[in-house]
Amino acid sequence: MKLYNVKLLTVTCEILAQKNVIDILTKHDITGYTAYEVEGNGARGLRGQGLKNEKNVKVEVIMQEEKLQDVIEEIARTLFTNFAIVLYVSDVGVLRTEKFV
Amino acid sequence: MKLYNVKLLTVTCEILAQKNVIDILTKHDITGYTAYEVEGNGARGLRGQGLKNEKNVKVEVIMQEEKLQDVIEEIARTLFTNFAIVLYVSDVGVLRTEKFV
Amino acid sequence: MKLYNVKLLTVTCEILAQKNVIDILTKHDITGYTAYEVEGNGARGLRGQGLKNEKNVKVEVIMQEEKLQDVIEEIARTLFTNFAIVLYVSDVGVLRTEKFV
Amino acid sequence: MDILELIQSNLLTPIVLFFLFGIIAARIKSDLKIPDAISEFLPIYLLAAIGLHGGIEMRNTGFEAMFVPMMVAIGMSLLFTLNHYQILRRLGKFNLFDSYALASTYGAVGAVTFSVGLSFLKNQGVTSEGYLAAILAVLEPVAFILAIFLTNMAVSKQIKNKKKSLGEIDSSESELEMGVTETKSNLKQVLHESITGKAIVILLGSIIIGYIIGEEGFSSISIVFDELFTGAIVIFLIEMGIIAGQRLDDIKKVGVFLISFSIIMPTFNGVIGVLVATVLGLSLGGAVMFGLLLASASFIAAPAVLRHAIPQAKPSLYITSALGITFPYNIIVLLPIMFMVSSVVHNEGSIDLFHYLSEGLI
Amino acid sequence: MDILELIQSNLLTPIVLFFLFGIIAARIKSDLKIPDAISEFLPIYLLAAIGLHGGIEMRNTGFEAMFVPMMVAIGMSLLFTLNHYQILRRLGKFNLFDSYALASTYGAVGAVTFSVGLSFLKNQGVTSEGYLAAILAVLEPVAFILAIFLTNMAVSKQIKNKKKSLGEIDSSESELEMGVTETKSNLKQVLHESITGKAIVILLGSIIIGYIIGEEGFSSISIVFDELFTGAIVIFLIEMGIIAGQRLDDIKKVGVFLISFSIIMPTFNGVIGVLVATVLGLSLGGAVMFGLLLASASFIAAPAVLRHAIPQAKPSLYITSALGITFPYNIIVLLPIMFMVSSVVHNEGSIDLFHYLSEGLI
Amino acid sequence: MDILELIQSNLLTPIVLFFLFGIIAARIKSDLKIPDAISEFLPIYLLAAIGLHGGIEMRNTGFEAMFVPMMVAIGMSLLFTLNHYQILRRLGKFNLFDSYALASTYGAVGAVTFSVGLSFLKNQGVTSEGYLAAILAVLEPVAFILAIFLTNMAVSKQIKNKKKSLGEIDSSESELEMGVTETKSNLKQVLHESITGKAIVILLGSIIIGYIIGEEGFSSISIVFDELFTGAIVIFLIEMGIIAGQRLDDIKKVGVFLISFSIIMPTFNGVIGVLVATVLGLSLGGAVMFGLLLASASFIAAPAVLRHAIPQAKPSLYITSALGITFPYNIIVLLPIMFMVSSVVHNEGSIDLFHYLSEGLI
Ligand SMILES: Nc1ncnc2c1ncn2[C@@H]1O[C@H](COP(=O)(O)O)[C@@H](O)[C@H]1O
Ligand SMILES: Nc1ncnc2c1ncn2[C@@H]1O[C@H](COP(=O)(O)O)[C@@H](O)[C@H]1O
Ligand SMILES: Nc1ncnc2c1ncn2[C@@H]1O[C@H](COP(=O)(O)O)[C@@H](O)[C@H]1O
Ligand code: NA
Ligand code: NA
Ligand code: NA
Repeated sequence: MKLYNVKLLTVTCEILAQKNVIDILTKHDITGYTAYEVEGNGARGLRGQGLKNEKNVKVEVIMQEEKLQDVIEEIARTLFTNFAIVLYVSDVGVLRTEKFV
Repeated sequence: MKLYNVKLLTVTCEILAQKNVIDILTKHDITGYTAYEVEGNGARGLRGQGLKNEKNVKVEVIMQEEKLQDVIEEIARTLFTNFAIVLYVSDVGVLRTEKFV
Repeated sequence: MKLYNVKLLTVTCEILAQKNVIDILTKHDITGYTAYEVEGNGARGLRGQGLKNEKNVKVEVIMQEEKLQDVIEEIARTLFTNFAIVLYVSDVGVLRTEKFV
Repeated sequence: MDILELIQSNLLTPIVLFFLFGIIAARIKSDLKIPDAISEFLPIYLLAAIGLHGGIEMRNTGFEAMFVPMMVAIGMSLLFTLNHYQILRRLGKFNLFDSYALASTYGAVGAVTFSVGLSFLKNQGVTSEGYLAAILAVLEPVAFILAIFLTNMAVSKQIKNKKKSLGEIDSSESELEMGVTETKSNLKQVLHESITGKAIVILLGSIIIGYIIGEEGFSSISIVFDELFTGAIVIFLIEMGIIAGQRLDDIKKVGVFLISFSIIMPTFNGVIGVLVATVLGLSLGGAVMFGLLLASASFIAAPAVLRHAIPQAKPSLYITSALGITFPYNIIVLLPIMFMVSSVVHNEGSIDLFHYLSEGLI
Repeated sequence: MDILELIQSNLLTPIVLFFLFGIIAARIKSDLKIPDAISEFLPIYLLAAIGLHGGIEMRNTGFEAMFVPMMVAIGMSLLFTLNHYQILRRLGKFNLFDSYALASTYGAVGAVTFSVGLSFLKNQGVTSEGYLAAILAVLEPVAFILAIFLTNMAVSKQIKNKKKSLGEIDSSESELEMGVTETKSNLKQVLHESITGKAIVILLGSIIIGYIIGEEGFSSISIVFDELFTGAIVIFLIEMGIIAGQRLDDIKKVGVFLISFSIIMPTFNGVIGVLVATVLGLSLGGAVMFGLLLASASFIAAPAVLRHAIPQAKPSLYITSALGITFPYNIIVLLPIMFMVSSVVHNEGSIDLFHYLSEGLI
Repeated sequence: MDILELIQSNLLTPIVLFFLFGIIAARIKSDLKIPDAISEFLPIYLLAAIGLHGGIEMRNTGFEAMFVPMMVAIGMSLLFTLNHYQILRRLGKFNLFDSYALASTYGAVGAVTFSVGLSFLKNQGVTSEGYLAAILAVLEPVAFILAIFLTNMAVSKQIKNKKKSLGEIDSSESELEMGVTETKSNLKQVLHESITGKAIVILLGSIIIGYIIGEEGFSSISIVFDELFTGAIVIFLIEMGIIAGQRLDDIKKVGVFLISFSIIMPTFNGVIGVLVATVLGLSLGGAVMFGLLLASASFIAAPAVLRHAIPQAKPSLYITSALGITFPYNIIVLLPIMFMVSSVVHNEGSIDLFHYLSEGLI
């Protein structure tokens, strides 16, 4: 079966920024995503112990390359300054491109 | 240390399909995998709130390229129609290929 | 926005080896990482049911290619023999390389 | 107290109010949520408590009395499942898979509904036969097994017919055989899953343990497994309310037919259940619980079984109707109705029943 | 009993001891931790218990008595928030965002502190007015809404000034308008989030349910929602102690000014609160709880609201000071102080107050 | 009541029955599971309850009486650990690492076993000395520290021998020194981990808090930390049963020698413990608990300590034997045996002991 090249965007950020990330996706007509709680360490210190609001979340989005630039640009512009956040992009192959706009 | 190229298959699906996915792996003599609960949104709507059975799971499998086609073919054929499921493949490097059949 | 190539190291290991992995990272001046509990199956059998200490954890580290070899060499040397552990490396693109030493 | 008063007084109990509260919390999109670990633990706890209680009762009363009601319950559950199927398939025009899935969801029983019923009776100062917990356990898989068996029969038949009409093509044949084999292993797997499913296992286990330890052995744990019971239901029903509330939007999608089915069918099954139980000699409270068993629909066990057994059926249909419509209806409206019916038939004999019923109900 | 004795006897209660124990466990880097699911569930449980209790009380006493104290509390919360802002911005030289975030964190209320207060009173054999739970619910969002409103006003003004000084550049203009629009939607969203936030929803819901069911309806769940209350606080405070202990290192970073603010401000607000409540006619215990509402800072709700509303503010400042300094100070030292003050003004009238106070405090 | 009757009556308590139930649930591959958060919380809760109880007792009785039994317990724990090692290494032919790991697993203590023991005594209407909780806390790390120390000594010696036999090669030398240094830091780290491990921390903390608050301070939380105790053990033992059941297959792999060791060794250690405790003047129940401390093996703390300290040892060996064999044996069979022995030596003096024992045991 043929695998089609698409992009996987992964955003690791503080849990209270999850809504912001998903709002940005929605704005770009991307509805599919997968999310889960994680803990971690970074420039804003150890996160994930203690209060729920102080945890991190990973949001993963499979999307077409076309939309990628706009989405990461908006995330970078609106969230990088004030939130604990890390973002990376990788190449993946999928079977049904029509599922990922 | 040399890194050998293998494939990482990631299946995100409803939790009740996890058994089916792992059964398919077992059938192809693949025993190693990693799994964890996630939530998400897709064609079958928001998943992960509410009852445990309505959550998603991610199953990740490192495997040799040879087996990949058969495995994804069987997953696609038996599970794509009736289950909330997404599958993607990426390239990764490992140290001990003998661990991943 | 330009994406810079860096490496993503993923270590899946028994939860009691997490400290060892992070100590190795710290030793190589890498402080950023993301971690979360998972379950799985491998050479050391099914892990993740039962007692907390018998679970697995995934540790993900974005880092520059230069440090990668030293880090995986030390993990392999000190942990491969005695612990349930799997490690793989993939290529990802990030916006801010300065965050990942 | 007439039926409306009884419904009203039931409406104002903590259990029902916190359930409604959960629905409202979900509707105003609050982030209120009982953490998963708690809401996964509570049904296990409730079933253990029900089982222990039932087992202790059975030790006092013996379990010979249980067999006739149990057999009747199994028979009625099978009959009702078949009846549901006919109604859903013929009148509701649902496809074969959805029809069987829904039929068995309503033929099966709801353990949470059962817990609420026990609390309701406690509140009314009425007891019920302990062996009903055993009937709850036995009834769990019955409807599923029937539905799965019939679905697989129907699928096999379809495949055979297709095969005939296409002529005997070799490659197709092997595929067909594979299909039938899969079906068989399917049923076997589902049987195993039903019987080893956590609900049945904890329920049966606790019944047996309750039977062994009796009142005396229970005393050291009665504070946890008896006194905390109602409070635990309240906490669980907050979460059930939230989940039901999140599903309210989906109710539009299930259609008017299924909505009506989700209200009329339990009423019918439940009232018949109360009457039959009365004839069998169960007590006032016992008849209510017997009726509730038949009226209730399964919404925790159903998806676990049906997603594997009939994956073609849409879970949004059976979960939404069972949890979003039937469960609230059962605990708020039908429980008092059945209590009223049972009171009537227990006090006045069955002669005036239908006369009285029509008065009480309308 | 003089104030030091009271502080000492308060120090030796299970609640305070287990909190201190949590701090020590964190300091010696123990891996002790109450699992997340439990520590997320406990505040919901505590608020439900507080609400039910308050609602039942209000059913007994009516709620007319509530309005004046509630209005006064709202007014004081707003006034105090403005006061905090001036102090933080002018004396503390914090930037606009941190000033407003901190101002509202201390203007808002802490539900956990409230729970501990109720237990403290129980321990002293003193009751308080049930409607204080309702004031707790209403007070939750007030300070945040004010701070967010003022922050947005200030940001708009800054932007307008910038715009003026730069002349009317087109591209910049559209950006500005976007900024203002975002700000508005921001406020709207925060309003919604505040009001549908889980704390308020469960608290208000439980008050209403408590009001409806009364003592009688409560009896079946009183073991869970009343008798387990203090034990549940103890377990929750172990975790709060651990989290506070993990933050002790950060205290150095918040600076001497904020440390002093985190102790002096609650003392001032709290004592004023006790006095005002006494004038308003609240009971000895009621005045303490009223003071505690004003003295307490929010550390569970605050981050959830402020990270969205004023993302530019540093959470390390407001969480650390509220949880790491003010909370321990409030439950260990200020609570007994306010109790002493309230005892004095309730027994001896307000004439000797300041004389007595100065004796008692110093 | 003779010993078989006592075993039988112990077998029919809720704690043991639910443990067996958990084993069965796992064997029939049920998906029953107590959610992680609950089963991680319960040991913390149990230890807090044990500690509080012990601390309160010690306040009543003073803690001078504690020192001799504690010193004796430490001494016996060390002696037994050495003894285990000799048996495992010489007779069992296990390698050095597995021998030390197993030796210390059985030299250490099991807090869950201790909880069950307390419940068992309660059931028999017998009390035990409060300071045994303190001995439990102190005994936790003792065996581990010894085993780790000895392992590291042995490894160093091996390395030195190797070095000698190879001659002094420079590169190899630095590696060796590194090895020794690592070993030292290893021991230091393990010491820290042992002492700050959650079990010891919560246990010691609760003992101290119990000592401070006494009966009176405890009353407000006694419903949570006393009355719920047995019910909480029951819930925890369901999960322990499930985990033990999942490990039953592994028992074949551990071999006949280790299976016998897992039964004979605790019996020997436990009975000696009862006798020594009796000589030291402990009460009937206290002697049973003292014996249980020495008989029990650690299965929650052990992996956490040993995976870091002796990573070369196979956890499948020490977890399987401690949890899968010794724990069930201890709570089902050995506890009644030790109770019988203690009853005998407390009532009849030690003269008839061996005669009586041989009658009772065979
Ligand atoms: N180098 C890294 N590799 C993997 N995850 C990281 C890395 N740096 C940061 N993170 C994750 O991103 C979160 C936010 O990072 P930061 O904004 O740097 O505090 C951290 O809490 C980690 O979960
Ligand atoms: N575009 C996407 N990116 C990442 N995950 C997705 C995407 N679409 C779907 N998923 C995940 O796959 C699950 C099943 O998808 P679906 O079958 O489309 O409902 C969803 O619940 C998500 O967790
Ligand atoms: N082929 C695989 N693909 C993905 N994860 C694996 C694979 N093999 C092992 N793992 C994970 O790595 C852990 C340790 O593996 P092992 O050391 O082989 O027991 C397992 O428990 C799994 O979570
Ligand atoms: Na039914
Ligand atoms: Na305040
Ligand atoms: Na021992």
